[in-house]
Amino acid sequence: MIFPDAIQIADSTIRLATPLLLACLAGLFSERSGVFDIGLEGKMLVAAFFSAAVAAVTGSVWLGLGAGVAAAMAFALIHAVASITFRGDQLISGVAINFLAAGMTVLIAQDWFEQGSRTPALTGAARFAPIRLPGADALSEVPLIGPFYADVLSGHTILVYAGLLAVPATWYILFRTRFGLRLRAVGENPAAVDTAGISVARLRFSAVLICGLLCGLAGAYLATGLAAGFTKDMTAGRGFIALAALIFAKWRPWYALGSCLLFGFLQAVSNRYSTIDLGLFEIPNAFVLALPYILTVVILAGFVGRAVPPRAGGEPYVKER
Amino acid sequence: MSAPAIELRGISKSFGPVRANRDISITVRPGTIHGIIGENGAGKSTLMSILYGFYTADAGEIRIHGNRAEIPDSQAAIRAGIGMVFQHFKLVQNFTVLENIVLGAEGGRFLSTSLEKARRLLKRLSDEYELHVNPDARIEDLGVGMQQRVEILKALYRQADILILDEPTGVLTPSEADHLFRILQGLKREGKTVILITHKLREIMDVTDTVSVMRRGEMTATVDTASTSAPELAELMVGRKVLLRVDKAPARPGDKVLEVDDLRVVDGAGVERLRGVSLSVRRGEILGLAGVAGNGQSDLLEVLGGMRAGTGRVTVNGTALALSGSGSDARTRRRRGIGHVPEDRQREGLVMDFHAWENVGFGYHNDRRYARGLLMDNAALRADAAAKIAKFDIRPADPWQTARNFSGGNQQKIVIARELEREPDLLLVGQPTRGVDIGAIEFIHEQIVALRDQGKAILLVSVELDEIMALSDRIAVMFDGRIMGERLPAETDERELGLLMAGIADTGRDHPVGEVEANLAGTAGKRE
Amino acid sequence: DLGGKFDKSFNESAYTGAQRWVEETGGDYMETELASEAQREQTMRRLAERGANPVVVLGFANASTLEAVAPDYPETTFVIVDSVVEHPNVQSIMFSEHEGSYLVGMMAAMASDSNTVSFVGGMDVPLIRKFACGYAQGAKATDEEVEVLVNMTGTTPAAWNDPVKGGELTRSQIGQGSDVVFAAAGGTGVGVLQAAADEGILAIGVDSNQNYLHPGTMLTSMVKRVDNAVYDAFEAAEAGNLQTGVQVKDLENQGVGYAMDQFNADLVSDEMTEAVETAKDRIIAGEIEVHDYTEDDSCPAIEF
Amino acid sequence: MQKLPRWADIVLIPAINLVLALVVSGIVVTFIGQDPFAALRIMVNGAVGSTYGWGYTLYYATNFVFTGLAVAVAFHAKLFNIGGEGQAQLGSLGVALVCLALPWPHWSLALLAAILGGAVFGAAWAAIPAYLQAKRGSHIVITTIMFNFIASALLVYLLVDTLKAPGMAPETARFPEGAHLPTAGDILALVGIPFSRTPLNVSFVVGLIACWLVWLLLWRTRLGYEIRAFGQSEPAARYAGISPVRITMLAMVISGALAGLMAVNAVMGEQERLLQDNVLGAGFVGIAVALMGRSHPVGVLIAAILFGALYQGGAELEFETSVPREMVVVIQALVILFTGALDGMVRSPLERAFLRYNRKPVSHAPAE
Ligand SMILES: Nc1ncnc2c1ncn2[C@@H]1O[C@H](COP(=O)(O)OP(=O)(O)OP(=O)(O)O)[C@@H](O)[C@H]1O
Ligand SMILES: Nc1ncnc2c1ncn2[C@@H]1O[C@H](COP(=O)(O)OP(=O)(O)OP(=O)(O)O)[C@@H](O)[C@H]1O
Ligand SMILES: [Mg+2]
Ligand SMILES: [Mg+2]
Repeated sequence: MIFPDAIQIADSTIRLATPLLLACLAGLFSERSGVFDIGLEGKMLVAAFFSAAVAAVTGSVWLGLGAGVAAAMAFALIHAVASITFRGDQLISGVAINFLAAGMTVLIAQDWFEQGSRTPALTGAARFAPIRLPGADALSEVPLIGPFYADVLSGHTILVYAGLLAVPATWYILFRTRFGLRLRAVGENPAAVDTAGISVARLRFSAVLICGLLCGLAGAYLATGLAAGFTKDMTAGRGFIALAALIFAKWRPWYALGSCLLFGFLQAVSNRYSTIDLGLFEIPNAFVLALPYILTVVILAGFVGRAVPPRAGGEPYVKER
Repeated sequence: MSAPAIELRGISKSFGPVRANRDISITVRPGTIHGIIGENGAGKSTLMSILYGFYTADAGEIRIHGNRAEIPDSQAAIRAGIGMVFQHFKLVQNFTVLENIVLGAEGGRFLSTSLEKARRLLKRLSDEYELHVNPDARIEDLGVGMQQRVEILKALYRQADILILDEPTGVLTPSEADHLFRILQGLKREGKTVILITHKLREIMDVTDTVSVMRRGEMTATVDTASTSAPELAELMVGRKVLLRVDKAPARPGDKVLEVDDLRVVDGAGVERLRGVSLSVRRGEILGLAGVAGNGQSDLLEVLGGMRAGTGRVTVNGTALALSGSGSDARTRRRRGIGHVPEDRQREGLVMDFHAWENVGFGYHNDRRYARGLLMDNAALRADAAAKIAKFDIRPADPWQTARNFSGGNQQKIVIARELEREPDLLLVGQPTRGVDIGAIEFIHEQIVALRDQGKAILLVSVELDEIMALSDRIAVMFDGRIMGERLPAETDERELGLLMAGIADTGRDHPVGEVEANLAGTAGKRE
Repeated sequence: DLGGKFDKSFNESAYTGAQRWVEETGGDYMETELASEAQREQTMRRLAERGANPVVVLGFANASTLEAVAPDYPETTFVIVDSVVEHPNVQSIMFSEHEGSYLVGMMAAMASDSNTVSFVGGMDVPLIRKFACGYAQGAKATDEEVEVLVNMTGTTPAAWNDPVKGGELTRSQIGQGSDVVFAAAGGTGVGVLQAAADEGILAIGVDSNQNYLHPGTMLTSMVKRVDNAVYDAFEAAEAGNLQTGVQVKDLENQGVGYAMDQFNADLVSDEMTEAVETAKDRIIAGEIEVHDYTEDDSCPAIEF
Repeated sequence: MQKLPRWADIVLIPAINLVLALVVSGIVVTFIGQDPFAALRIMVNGAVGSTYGWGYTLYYATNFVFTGLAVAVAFHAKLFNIGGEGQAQLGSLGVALVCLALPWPHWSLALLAAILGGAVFGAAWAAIPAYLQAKRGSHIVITTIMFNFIASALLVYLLVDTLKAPGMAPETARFPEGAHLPTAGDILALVGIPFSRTPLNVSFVVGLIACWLVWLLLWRTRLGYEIRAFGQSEPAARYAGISPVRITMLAMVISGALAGLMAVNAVMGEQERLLQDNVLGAGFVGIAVALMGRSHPVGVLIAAILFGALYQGGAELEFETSVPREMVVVIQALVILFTGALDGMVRSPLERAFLRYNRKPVSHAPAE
């Protein structure tokens, strides 16, 4: 691969990895607290819609962001109530949330904007603008590092940097604070937390709400950072890929960064090359497009082995049968 | 006299249809060790969990040092100076000792400062009470004895003044238990109050000042230990006179049925659970396998029962068993005449949501007598179930009840009925009477002995030394995946078995306790 | 067709035509959007049974269904856009997209400084390859050396509706040197045009005139007058003289073309206009033969 | 001692859940400015108000019976098969290949062969995630979702490159005359009952038979016994010599085969050619159907008819009003949410109520 291509793919990788990363960290909080979440997709989708809709109406991307985050957190709350308060099946609740998001976004979009399932295109202050990092122009002449800094790292919207910063932040919260200790404990053995006098439900609710918040950022980035408006089903399976990345990352923040970059890279490659020539035969376009999905399966089957999820994950906490 | 440390008045608690505690009142004097005894399911743990705020009572009131206390959650109990070591430890397995101890009592938002403070305090505490543990060890790498110390340290770290221990000795060797009791005496000297739950009468007689007896959810009596006796307590516990011996004729061992040679098992985490076990069982003989839980007995039963793979050589009636790959499954084992009463009936022995009649065929559902062409002959299975229910006096006598709806003892009877009725050449039995009341224990013991007298070979695993001593014709002791030694019941005693269980093979000498503990600390034994 | 009524492109164009007819004549029409493949038949039958006449169905994907449905409603006239259904009561409207695409391909090649132009398609189907093939031929005809990058968004109907991916594909093409991009991708195209505007390269819209979307970066639009076709069909039906059989809308009868308006006037040089107009005349005259991909599923200018 | 009487568990609770879901849906309809009662009337009328409505309702229901049974069988083995969509896609391929392979002399022969084709292809597509779960521990929920995407790519690839009929659309040629299934209209006309022209066809009968066979499988065969035991407790299954690998594989293969059979109805019975999306999300609806039907074949049948009505009514609603089709998706989501995830919200108060009424003194274990 020649150098400009590499730079270009790296740049695209970061853009595509960001929604995955935010969603993956969202899942990390929730699942570390023992609440499995296959509803990442749905939460991203509502966030994408509400951020685009409010940004379109008010002309302010920040108001849009707020609305998107609020919507994702509202959906997170449904999941929390179903799976924590009423001890429902977490997988089923997640599936329901995905459907609910898919239906509601279109319904409301049609009701508000009457443009099919679309919001009006966002322009100007209703979108996140790229940020040129300081010194990018000066450095761009330096060989190797220069283009990397100027073209790959610099020039993304603020949410990309927020996503990258969320990694160390998550690590710090999880492993260096009281809240993190309790959060990890409640995902491993809720009874231990309960007998220590801490409310299991409160902890899990906060974890699930943090998950909603991060999903909100991910969805808003899709609609107001990457694209300029909402379209039906625009998350296109990213929530599920994020989930696979989370498993691949063994529920650890830094690994999550690595695995999301990998998946972003796969998507970038599949965008960049419409067919891939392997010498012996050529991978046809349909399969290059499906490459991220195929590799997800390969990675889950081949490299992760039996990733050990948080021990109490998926099980509602019941102390009195 | 000062106000009672604890006073419970009229406590009641139901779990759905089960009334675990009924109108219980009890008074505990400060600075004493107060014992609570009762059969399994009598409601002891429930009562203590209410005191600790883990459950909330349906009715009743709690007074601490004379003041009425509301204990809606464990935080309130901790504030009131109560600490509890649960029967099933509440530790986070992949956290370090230190992390477990500070959990919920961190004292600050950021961990590093809390952990440092805790480390210093922990050192002081462990020196003071001889509770030495490595603060940076992970719980999953510690033996159960060590885990229990962590639980005690947790309570002391929270400055508990009343300490509740729920069946602390069930998983300890006799010498570990002795060490625990010395610690409790130390706490008592400091003026702390201790509530000790156990169903071992000897422990009650040795260490408590007063004792309360529970039966079927009710408090039957509270007496000064000095003024009572073990038989009297036993009678209070079960409500009638109990036979503490099993009547059995001397064994007449025949040919070897089971021969195990150099059996090894490695678990999923790569830890070697069996490190070269060799033993044999003859027909007409019960071999009892003693040991502290987690030393490999369970793994041995699982390999022999076809539930997990191992390496080595095992023969039954002279022909070798496949230990891994095809033909090593439980179904093939059954065809080879091996019956298996598993250690955990609810997890393994029964499908809890199946009807009793479905469970009666569990594991034998491929039998030709339950088949009708391609389909299963449910009618035949139901008829068989009805017969077994009658013969083993399983109550309620309703084959349509789901297994979940039988009491523990009756669930066990279903399993026993199923496995014993097949008249297997070799019967593997794990913890046959765990959680079963004394009446049912007698019945189950009789059935096992009767099977032996038919000339079958029986391998019995139990953590209850009393049960091993009473039933076995030969006793082998396991420690850390190995057989430490074999003894005849008549030629040994609990003290010697206890040393073997602690990993001390040379029982001729008296060992300083410190060395025993050093050994135990290395045990990878776990408790679920 | 799948892709939604407001895709700013194909479907929206038809809708505009219908609306224009309503406004001008005060007539009324029924419309419905398809959610999935399998509803095609149900919907067509319902419209026919409700007495709608004519029933206009949009998109090649309906052809096979219409073949089955049309015989059952001899009294109703059907109009299908983008496909041929041979039946006495069906009018089939075909557009010569390859010709229009050829022209915008020429413009792209002339406007390009980097000698690289690109194409983003929606779902990878023959119709879209027809667009791409015409575009590539036009570009190559202008300059043999021009490189034409082609990407399809996907292989499912979702590919008509994925602006995020459209934008990403465009950026990827820009990375490879492209400075003019032609989007024939339904709703996905919105993302393509947006990315082009963001990155400051030229873009070409499709079906409807999309020049107004991003004034200053929209080189032109390859228009396909679906609106006219729908309008004509409604009007002819009203007058009772709707012709059945195949109608080809091409450069000659202005069924396809390129859009010029105030939004792109500054971007298109006279030289360009001249070259394109000449080519247009020669195509109409049959002097230039633009190859139609769907004729033999192959393209002389590019490989798929 | 049962906490709830059986009828409450299988009738009362699902009914309450359903009502709750409909009430919330009504609120949504009101919210987007429509009259919920008018909407309900249109939907009910459209779904069951005419033979036309019934035909479509039962046609959709047939799809959902298959996908619902597929999810239900997997549920019994505690496997959450979200891959019904992809398995049905592959089933379509199998059905299409069979139908196009020969100039079938009679539909009955073609039907039998197509059943085989659909089942085998669907089963094969489920077998891979099953194998990965059983042997490699890859989470089946994620792999089956990925396989949905991959199935769609595979089908498009074939339709664009290999199987495409001449013409613009990525679809195969129409199936030969001999592979056309008789519709309800055709059959009922023989006995003189008029029935609207709808795609309801003999596959409905195949669906009913499938219900019966699944019931037989689960409660009358050794395999069913093993599947249920494994689903209840894996350690118990191992204790009884039931191989987790074998049951995981078999349960998923059966599940995939059932999902694949959906194509007999949709592809052979209705579309009569292979399209790129034949499944219409029925794979996902199957989840809701299995949940509502408590994973019992009879329950699945009833729930499938309910969802069929919902679909047909929804189509009608979209036609008559400006409520978009996605309303159906919302209702479906709410049904899943209330019957599946928020079940406890209804159940525990009910249990407490029943307990209060039945509070006889509890004999605390049988006496000695
Ligand atoms: N969380 C729970 N939910 C439902 N029932 C429970 C629960 N905990 C205990 N029970 C029931 O309450 C009764 C009393 O149980 P408890 O654990 O208090 O007994 P125990 O005296 O501690 O017995 P053991 O000696 O076995 O520990 C039993 O019938 C038990 O089945
Ligand atoms: N989880 C449960 N669900 C429903 N009913 C239960 C449950 N647990 C216990 N029961 C009912 O409560 C009664 C008491 O059960 P428990 O296990 O406490 O009996 P027990 O006194 O310990 O008897 P045993 O000595 O035979 O174990 C049983 O008869 C059983 O029907
Ligand atoms: Mg207890
Ligand atoms: Mg009991």
